[in-house]
Amino acid sequence: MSFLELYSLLLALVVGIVATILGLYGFVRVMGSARGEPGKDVPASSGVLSRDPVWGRYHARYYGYALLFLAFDMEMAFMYPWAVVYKEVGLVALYDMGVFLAILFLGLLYGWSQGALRRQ
Amino acid sequence: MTSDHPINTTGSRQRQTRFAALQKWVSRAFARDLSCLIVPGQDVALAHGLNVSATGMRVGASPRDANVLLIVGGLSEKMGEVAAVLYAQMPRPRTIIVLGGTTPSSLPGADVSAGLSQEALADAVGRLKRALAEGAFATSAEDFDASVLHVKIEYVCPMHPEVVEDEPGSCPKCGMDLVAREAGESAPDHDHEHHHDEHQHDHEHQHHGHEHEHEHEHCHDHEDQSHHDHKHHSEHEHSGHDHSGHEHGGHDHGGHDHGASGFMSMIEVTKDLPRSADGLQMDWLEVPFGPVFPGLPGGLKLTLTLDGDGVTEGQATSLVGVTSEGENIEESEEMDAETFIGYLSAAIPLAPVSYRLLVCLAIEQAAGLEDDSANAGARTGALERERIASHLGWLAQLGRQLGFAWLTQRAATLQLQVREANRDSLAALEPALHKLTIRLGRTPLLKSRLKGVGLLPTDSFGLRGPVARAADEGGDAWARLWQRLAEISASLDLIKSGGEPELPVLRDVGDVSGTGEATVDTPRGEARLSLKLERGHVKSYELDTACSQHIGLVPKLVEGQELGDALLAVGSLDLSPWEVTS
Amino acid sequence: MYAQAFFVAVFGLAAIGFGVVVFRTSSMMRSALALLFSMTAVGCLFLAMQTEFLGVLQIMMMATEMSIMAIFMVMFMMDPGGLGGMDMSHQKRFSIGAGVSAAVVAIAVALLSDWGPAAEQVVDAEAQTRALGMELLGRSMMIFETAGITILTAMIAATAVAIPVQNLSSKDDKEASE
Amino acid sequence: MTVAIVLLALLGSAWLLAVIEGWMATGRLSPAAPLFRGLAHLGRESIVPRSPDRVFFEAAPVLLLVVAVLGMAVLPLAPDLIIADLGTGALFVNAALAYVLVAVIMAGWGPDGAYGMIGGWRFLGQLIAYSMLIVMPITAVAMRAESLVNTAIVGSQAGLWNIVYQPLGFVLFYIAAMALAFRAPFDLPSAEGELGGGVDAEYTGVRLAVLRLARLTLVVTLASATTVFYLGGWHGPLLPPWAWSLIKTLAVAVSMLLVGHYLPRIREADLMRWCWVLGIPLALLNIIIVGLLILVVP
Repeated sequence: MSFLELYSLLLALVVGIVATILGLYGFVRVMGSARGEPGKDVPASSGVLSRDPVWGRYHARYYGYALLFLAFDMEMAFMYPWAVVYKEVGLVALYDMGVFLAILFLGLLYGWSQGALRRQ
Repeated sequence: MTSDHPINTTGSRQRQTRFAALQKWVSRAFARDLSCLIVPGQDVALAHGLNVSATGMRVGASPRDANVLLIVGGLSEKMGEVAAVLYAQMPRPRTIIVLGGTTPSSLPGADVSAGLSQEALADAVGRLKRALAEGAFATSAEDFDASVLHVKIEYVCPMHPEVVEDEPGSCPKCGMDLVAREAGESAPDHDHEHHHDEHQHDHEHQHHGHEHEHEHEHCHDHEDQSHHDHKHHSEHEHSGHDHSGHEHGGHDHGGHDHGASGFMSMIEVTKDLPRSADGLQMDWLEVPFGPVFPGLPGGLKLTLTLDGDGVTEGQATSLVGVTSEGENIEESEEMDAETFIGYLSAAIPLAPVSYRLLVCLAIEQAAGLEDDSANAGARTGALERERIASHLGWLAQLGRQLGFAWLTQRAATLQLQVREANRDSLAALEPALHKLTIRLGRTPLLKSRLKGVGLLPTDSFGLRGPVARAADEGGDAWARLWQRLAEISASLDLIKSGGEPELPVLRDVGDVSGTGEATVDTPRGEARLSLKLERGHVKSYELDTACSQHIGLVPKLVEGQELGDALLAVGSLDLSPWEVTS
Repeated sequence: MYAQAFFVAVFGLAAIGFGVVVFRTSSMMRSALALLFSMTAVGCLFLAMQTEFLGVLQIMMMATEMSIMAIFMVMFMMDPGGLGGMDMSHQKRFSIGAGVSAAVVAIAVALLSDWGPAAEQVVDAEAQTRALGMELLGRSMMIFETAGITILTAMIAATAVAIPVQNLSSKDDKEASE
Repeated sequence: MTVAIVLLALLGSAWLLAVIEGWMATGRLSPAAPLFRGLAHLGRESIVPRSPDRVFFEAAPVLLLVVAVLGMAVLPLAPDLIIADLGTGALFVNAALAYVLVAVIMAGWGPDGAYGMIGGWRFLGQLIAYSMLIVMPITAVAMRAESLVNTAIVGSQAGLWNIVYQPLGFVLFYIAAMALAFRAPFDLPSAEGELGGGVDAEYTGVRLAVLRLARLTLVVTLASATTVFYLGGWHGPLLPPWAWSLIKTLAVAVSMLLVGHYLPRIREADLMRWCWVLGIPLALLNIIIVGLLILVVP
């Protein structure tokens, strides 16, 4: 199978799953829909009816990690092609990636020393 | 005993004609897949000796995940309202089982009601299954409604909080569309609001960076707004904005074009807000945890103000507390000694034996009876047995909070066995309890989860019981765990050397008068009761419990903690909301 | 061939469509995730053009990076849920002008460049990845290492800007006591 | 045909996991219970919270199921029993599973409830912790196989499974996979005791059925990935290849479920700190060790 056919197969799989689920929803709907009753549609919060919206500015305490993570994630773009040819290229590849990872590790150490690796 | 109503559960389906065969199968599936939400809580069900999972029901975490509302014992009015909210949020078909009480007026009639025992529960579940398999798709069901579910809709301007209209429209000040908001009676209790002001006050002291103007705004705002408006901080943002922002076109995102230079400045907009430890200002959110929450004892309502997943302030209230004082009781009801014992021990389902003993001792002292050495062993035995059961109940609760399913199951099984065990069977259980302790010591992650969490401030006072005894050993959740485990084995030793545990029975006191005072070291700490007896009737009493003291520690314990740590800190106190006197 | 062109068009339009949603919604979350799915569509576009490694990498990295962007938007933008229906755009005339001129330039470049003859045969994905690896370790090694330095700079800059200067010793004490 | 077999295997494994889950919760091994539960979910009301982000709320369970199945689609059960043997299969698994995060955030944000929203953002933090521990060990696997093709990765383990060749990588990947599946002890986003169900909390009826199926499928997919990357995939004596794949996958999946039963939930702060301060250096060390092994041992 050519690769384009594989991609179409995966796409068909996605469409198939979504269609199955929608079919299931439709079937359930034919059997009857939810009754609209007071209080039912308020998000459950352990017996207290709290209707106030919660969509506010959320304080994520891990933003120090998040910033370092962005950089590490970027590095993966290079890691995979490197890994595939590593055995073929040999020692040069190890040096090369060694330097690259050492540079990244330096960044990690800097972040650590500055207190980025903790709950803010 | 039997159901007075047809299964009122159901009726989410209008079309009965189609798919009748499938509906039959689905109805059978309903009967095979019962998931219950226990009101007031799983801890109470266990303390009553109910083994819910033995009946084949799962225990749901939230009303969404449940189809049986299992009410254990009588409910206070507040808890009745809570039950109504939970019931309203359950997806149909939904059912109600009431064990050993009457159905709260806020709920529709129970589908099945039965006594408060394991056999009755099993029988009730059996009946419920049959009813569900037959009548799950009945069309006769009516919409459920309760006063607690109703709110008034009002329309406010997002920019001008003072603009509140009854009908939709646009703001007279800026022309923006008004946003619908529900004003009114959502929270069932009003107690905490007084504290709330104090807390905000505290808060202002911590943040010296605030300008004076801000403080003024804050108070003003708070009075103006509905007390239930939990997002007061964000409102605040707007009012602060309103105050200074009109000159700066950049602040107004009301749909105007700001021109090329009008960047909005977050620094400007948020400068008056309270800051977190890292100097960022976010919207704070007031979130209720409890009264019916898997991670906390049933009936305890913990309200946390969250800044992200960090707690900035919080406090606990009890919806089921016992009254601490009784004056001139006999005017309203006849309260002879036995009735009073029954009343108090029923009011505290998590430690009924301890309070029974407490009342017995107090009345006997009031009657001037000497200490009874013949019964002392039996009474101590019963008290210590309850201590073991109660600590096991706490371990099960800890397991629920930590998602530590093995601990929950093991501790709950042991608690059910210990509850009414005699001396020999307790001795037989000793290896199992010992093994549980060893196992907990070896569980990875447990120490890192508990160590350093719920650290009590050094100047804490009013500590009692295991919490006080663990305060010397580090004063954190880890120390409390080991304190309770140590108490379990100490209690076992006491029972082995003492007498056969027997439920304390009041000795014959006759129609005496007098005052008496007694102290009992309940599983959660010393409880004191002083009462006045008049011709054999309890005229007045005053009760002082450990949990009333401990609940005051909550604000300090949760402040500045991560959400999970804060809940764990509260859980580690082993607060019994029933023993919080009001 | 036509099917390929069809899917290139579909994913291209999807990318633009999600891109439009980014600016047409007042909810920061919708905006951020619309950008995410726009990027995903670009990744699918790469797949349709048979550059598998690039496509899958795009699909993978954008999911996490855009989600992190979402949390920063929720942290720092007013009313991230879009409940007030506020218009969060500003400098409209300037940005419309910049957008239109950038689009014109991009289209002009696309139309006017000499793209050479269309590739008849594409090497399979495995060979592509391998070729990319050889390129990284050969001719483009300096680019590769420079990228490392760039990432390091970004890490240091981000940390220095975002992490508040605190009394580290007191924090350490706190951690030690835990 | 292949598609049908793989999907059936997936459904069957999810069913088995549901049975085991039920056994852990109630102590009873009831093979019919998951089926009844699913059927009952179809009959129940599926409540949509008022004024939520309806798109997010509806999309989340569907997206979760789709990505779990897509991840499985590129993992081989036998040399020719694989839906799509992509040239970048190992990377594709990563890419598909990255959308678990998107689905969870959507599920958390959608209903406009505090518990769910906190759960969703908690999972983002969790991803930041575990993600590198998925990606870096896979790199080491690809180094040995000299390929990102999943069948080639299994092929490279014919003589010696990767669990022996790079045990450090296996441990890191296994832990990270559990965190990705957000099951106990990593169930921070859907914690019952802390968030009353968190991101799962607002789903009822048929939507809950889809969500639960998706979460179980996710565990199977991750177990299958562990099998392919570390446990030698279909390799094994006597039994046919697909049987070995299935046995290993189910064993890993069940072990993931069981581990959570005996452990308390991890602290969010601990998880992030350990992953970054300990996990990432160990993952880099793993890459270097594997790199040296490849050069030294021919």
